[in-house]
Amino acid sequence: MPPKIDREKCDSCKAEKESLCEQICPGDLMTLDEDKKAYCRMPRDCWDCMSCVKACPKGAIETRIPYQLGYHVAKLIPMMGTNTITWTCIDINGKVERFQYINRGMLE
Amino acid sequence: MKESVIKLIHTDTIPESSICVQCGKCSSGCPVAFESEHSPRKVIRFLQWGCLKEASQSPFLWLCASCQACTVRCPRGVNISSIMLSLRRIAQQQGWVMPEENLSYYKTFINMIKKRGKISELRLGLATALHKIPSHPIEDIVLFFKLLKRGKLR
Amino acid sequence: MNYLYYPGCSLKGAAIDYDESFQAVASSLGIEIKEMKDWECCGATVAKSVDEGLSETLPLSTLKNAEKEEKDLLMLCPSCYVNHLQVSLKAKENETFFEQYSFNQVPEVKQLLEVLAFDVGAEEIKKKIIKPLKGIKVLPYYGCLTVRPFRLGGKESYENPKVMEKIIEATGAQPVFFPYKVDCCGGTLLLSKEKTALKLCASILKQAKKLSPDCIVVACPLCHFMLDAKQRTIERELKEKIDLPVLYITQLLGLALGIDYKKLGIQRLVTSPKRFLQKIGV
Amino acid sequence: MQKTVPKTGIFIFDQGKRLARSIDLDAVIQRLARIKNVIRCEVLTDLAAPLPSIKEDFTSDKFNRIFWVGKFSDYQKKTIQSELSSAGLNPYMYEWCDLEEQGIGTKGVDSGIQTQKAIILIQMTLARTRLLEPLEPLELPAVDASLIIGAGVSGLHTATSLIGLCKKVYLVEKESGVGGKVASLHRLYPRICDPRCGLEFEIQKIRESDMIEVHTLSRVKSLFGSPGNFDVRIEKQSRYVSEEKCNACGECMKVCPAVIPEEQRSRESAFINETSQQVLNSLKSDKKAIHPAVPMTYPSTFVIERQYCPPDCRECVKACPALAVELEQTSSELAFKVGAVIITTGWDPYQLSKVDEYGYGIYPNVISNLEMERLLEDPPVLKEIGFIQCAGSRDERHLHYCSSVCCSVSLKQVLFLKEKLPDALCYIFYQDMRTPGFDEELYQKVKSLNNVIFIRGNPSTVKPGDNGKLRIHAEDTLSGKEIDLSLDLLVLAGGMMPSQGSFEIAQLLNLPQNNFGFFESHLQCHPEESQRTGILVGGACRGPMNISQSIESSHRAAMEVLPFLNRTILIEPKYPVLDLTKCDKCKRCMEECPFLSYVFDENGFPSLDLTKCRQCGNCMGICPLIAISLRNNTIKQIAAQVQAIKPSFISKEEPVILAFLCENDAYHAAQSAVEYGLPVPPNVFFIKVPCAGSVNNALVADALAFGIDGVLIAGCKDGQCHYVKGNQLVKTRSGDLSDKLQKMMIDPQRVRFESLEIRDSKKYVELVKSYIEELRAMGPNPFKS
Repeated sequence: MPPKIDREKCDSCKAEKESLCEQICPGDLMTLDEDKKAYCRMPRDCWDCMSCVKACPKGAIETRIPYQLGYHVAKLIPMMGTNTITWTCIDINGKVERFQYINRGMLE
Repeated sequence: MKESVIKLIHTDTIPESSICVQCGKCSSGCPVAFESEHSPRKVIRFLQWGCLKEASQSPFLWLCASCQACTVRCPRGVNISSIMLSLRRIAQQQGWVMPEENLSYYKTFINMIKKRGKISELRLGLATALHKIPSHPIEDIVLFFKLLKRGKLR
Repeated sequence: MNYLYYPGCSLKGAAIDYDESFQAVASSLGIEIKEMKDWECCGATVAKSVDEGLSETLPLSTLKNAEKEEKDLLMLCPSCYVNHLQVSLKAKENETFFEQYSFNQVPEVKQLLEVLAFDVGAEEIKKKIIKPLKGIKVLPYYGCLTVRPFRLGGKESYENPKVMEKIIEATGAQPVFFPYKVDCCGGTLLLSKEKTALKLCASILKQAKKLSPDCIVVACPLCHFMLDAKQRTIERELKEKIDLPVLYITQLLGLALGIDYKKLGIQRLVTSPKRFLQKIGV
Repeated sequence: MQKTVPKTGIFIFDQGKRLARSIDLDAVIQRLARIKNVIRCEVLTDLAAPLPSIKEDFTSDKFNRIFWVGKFSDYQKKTIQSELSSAGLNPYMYEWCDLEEQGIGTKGVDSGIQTQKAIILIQMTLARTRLLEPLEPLELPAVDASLIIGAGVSGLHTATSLIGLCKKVYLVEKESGVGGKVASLHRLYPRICDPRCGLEFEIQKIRESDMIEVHTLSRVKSLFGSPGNFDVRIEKQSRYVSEEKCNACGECMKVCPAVIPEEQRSRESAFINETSQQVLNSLKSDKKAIHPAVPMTYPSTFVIERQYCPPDCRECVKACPALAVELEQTSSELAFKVGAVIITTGWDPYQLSKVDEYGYGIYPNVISNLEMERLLEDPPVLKEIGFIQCAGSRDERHLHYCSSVCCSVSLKQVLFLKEKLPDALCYIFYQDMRTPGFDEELYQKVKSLNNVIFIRGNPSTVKPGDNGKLRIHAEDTLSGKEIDLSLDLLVLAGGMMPSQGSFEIAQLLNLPQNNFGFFESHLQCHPEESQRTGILVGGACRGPMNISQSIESSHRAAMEVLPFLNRTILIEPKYPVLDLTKCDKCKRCMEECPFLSYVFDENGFPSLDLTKCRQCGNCMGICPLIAISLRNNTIKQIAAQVQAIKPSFISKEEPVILAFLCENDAYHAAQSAVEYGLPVPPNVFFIKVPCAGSVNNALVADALAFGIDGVLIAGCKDGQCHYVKGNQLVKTRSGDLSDKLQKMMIDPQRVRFESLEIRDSKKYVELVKSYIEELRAMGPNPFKS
């Protein structure tokens, strides 16, 4: 399932060079449309690595979880700190679980 | 004046009156301001004090020809012309129209639109002339026949 | 240039000559018009003074009609023009209003002078002049609502509009600079405050007389009624002879385009244009 | 690179044993002594005695950084710093932590909690201390010349004050002579003296100096480079008269057949009468195509306006005894280097023909106040004269602002007119007479004159009257009475707008202008600084002002330019550094830098122009890859500080707040809250930042991840930020984060931005208290383990 982009929020990383999601996507799937808003050009090829979600400085990208794992309400949201990453998992019943990791690599 | 401050009835234009700086440009350019003791500036001043009733009772309201000279020249951009129109409506709604004002023309006009969708100048003229004798009746009768002859009244 | 022509109450009443001369001029200038059949009064200033709702619904029906026809609206009477333009602007700017009356494309509202000067153009008019009005001094009088508050779609100045002058020059006549050209004639007050109305009109006629033009030209039926039909009454008030023929801009244009004066409704003028017609040789 | 082991000495300075009363200092010391690489850790009650031993320990390399805890007076800090730097300690190897300003010692708080909080606070700063590195200021070479654009009254004064300081000046002016608008005025108030006298005084200094190059008929064509080293290129139009040869004898003017026609002003011929004809004649200039420099005759060389020359005319060439006329001259270009630029492009009069209700351009006897200055030199006989103030100023449809000088100018004109025509009757139509300061004296003087009538009310239109007079109809708003006047002359007090040159320069240099076109600056604190470092703005190009204000402003600009003219520019080592290995070229730092300090380098990476940077850290705040750090305040240091907070120090239900406070105002509000003894709750920790805009979202995310319940970012109010818009930038960013929190099913209010002014200490305390209440209601941060 492709990432969902909040077009209001997306500022195409100022559209000068490639946007951050474009740069980070391992499958080279993200690109900008004519309104300079990011979108996933081959939704089927997206394997939900969530790199773009983590990279987006505006918090404009959200992952839709594949239906085999959960539908509708279910969400998986990362939040990046300087050397932390937190995960918020919401299951189909709206039950929330959260994890926090220290990720030393970022600041070194 | 302060005692008479009453709650403003909110309309689109009246809050604008607070930005008026009372420069008097509206009154200076108003073609009818000096026909009455109130100029548009004074009417706006009443509104700034919140004296809606005094403003609505001003004889100036019914003199205003809606020529918009005040509106387009106002340095603050106050839509004076439409404030006057709002005040006319408020005066009627609240029953503040002074007895000396003769609004028969307005009533006839509205009734005619509601009945026929259009205005007949002939009927309108006759109806108002019946309420109030014109100042030059003889000329007006001559004019009436001239217009009839020229096919201008129907 | 294809317009939906909204005549309005005056044009079918006391200003029938404006209507006639416009239709004649339009066809010879190549302005295509379709006259509206079931039109309603715009409400003038009266509806606005009594019932705000009514003052909006009246122009709305015309606008919706024009939208159906997919044409721009053409108005001759400045009062109708202002009322319609006001509502059309509201529809353009106010989204809820736009949706409330399910507009798709709000039609443009134009006044005759705007069409003549900007859509047709003075140059184009000049090419079609058959009978140039050489040596004629014409005094243009705009009145209030032609330029206020909309300045003919923002293309003109409030205080010193020049469209009529351009058209007059195109006919070969000489326009006279009239400092009182945008002052109010008092027409709207004629039936409610007659004395005031006559005073206003008198001052304009008096100033116009000082410049001794051959005729006055107007674009508003109400101004015309005041200056032309009421001229006799005003002469009485002023105790002064005025005797200035007052023509509609279309009538002047029609004469220069070589249209028969009867087709232009000139015979319907109250103040006799005889001397003026002689001067131009009609 | 060899890593130095961060060996720290911690000294808790407890003057008068104030700390010992509220916290258990022994416990603190015990806790700190256990930490690795804390070499020495002790409580001092006096500074003078232990300082030598501290110095001794440092010189014997026992520790290489010192962390001071406690409250120090400015004097004490200075003593410590000078003592230790004499021993060789780099000034950036200290850290200070004032426990009291963070709320330690507040009455009514449990001493156990206070001790715990003190330990955390010390650990926070210690984490930061470990990452300290010795820093040295940079000295960049700079040119000690400056460029002044515009040689009006402001430009001349700036120039003379700079040459007085022996700084080289290039003065560029587009007209053929210096002097600007002021030179065309007739008299100046308040002394009613001739402006040329004062200008001549400055020009004389320029004549005598060899520190200045004046380039007239010139325009700046390009300006590149950075403060301290700008490359300027100017274009010099040809003068057609040689500056070397011309001695201004005037022979050429006698033979020149071409008179420069007057500026086209359509006047309706119908309205010309005797008086108005006289008015028109007085305004006429009979300038020939070859003429002395205008407005002032410096340089003394004549100039030819070739567009007015008749074809093939060579009369002046023949007549010139010095052979100075060179009709074949062409324009030339000139390049030089300057350290800084001062813009003094001044103002233009507002086009009065736009205020068309007053018939300017139609009636010959309606004139502008500038024309009145010319008319005053030799006024025709006039009986009734009207002045309309605010013609185009303070008007929604024209200039929205008060042009600030027109009232005094009209008063001055009346005063002078009455001197020449004592019987004239003057009417002044005004909205408000604005005569600030000593101009009131002028007002009173005019008030006391006979036959000067002040009418509070704006006329609406001007109509022609009999015999070419003007008819004015107005309401005297004070009496409510109608006034009908017939005037011989009407003077419109037109307003001031930015000059055409200002717009050209703004475009050339990418200088921000305000809504009206005047150069944007922080009007209050740094009025002469534009938003581009090294480019200053002086005089009326900054806003409407009178002549003395312009002169003040230009001298101030000359003062502010001095740091750029020292041959070296000193850069404090607090500037941001970009880690190119992380940078993704997203360009956000370039976009958001309020001073356009970043440019692309040859590889497309942003590179910082150190001289333009004002070290606010907004780039550090925006960088999504946390690749930018201020050198003395790295993102790593702040992250370490955040991580050191243990939210469990207080009972589990109590929320813990981390506040990022802007050091310009919010920090002082918090600090003085403690000084005034306001009850600051113990739940809050704050970190001082150079600008609220330097707070990166990643730091906020960190704080939430470590279980801090609420993050408060406090900065300036809109429009008050010293770095233009740092507060707005962080507001948008924390708004984005709030939205994200909402998606994560966390209360978005856990991040919030608030505006605090420097004296808002009560508000700060209220804010913290109410935030604590809110957070209590939200329950603990779900990441709190």
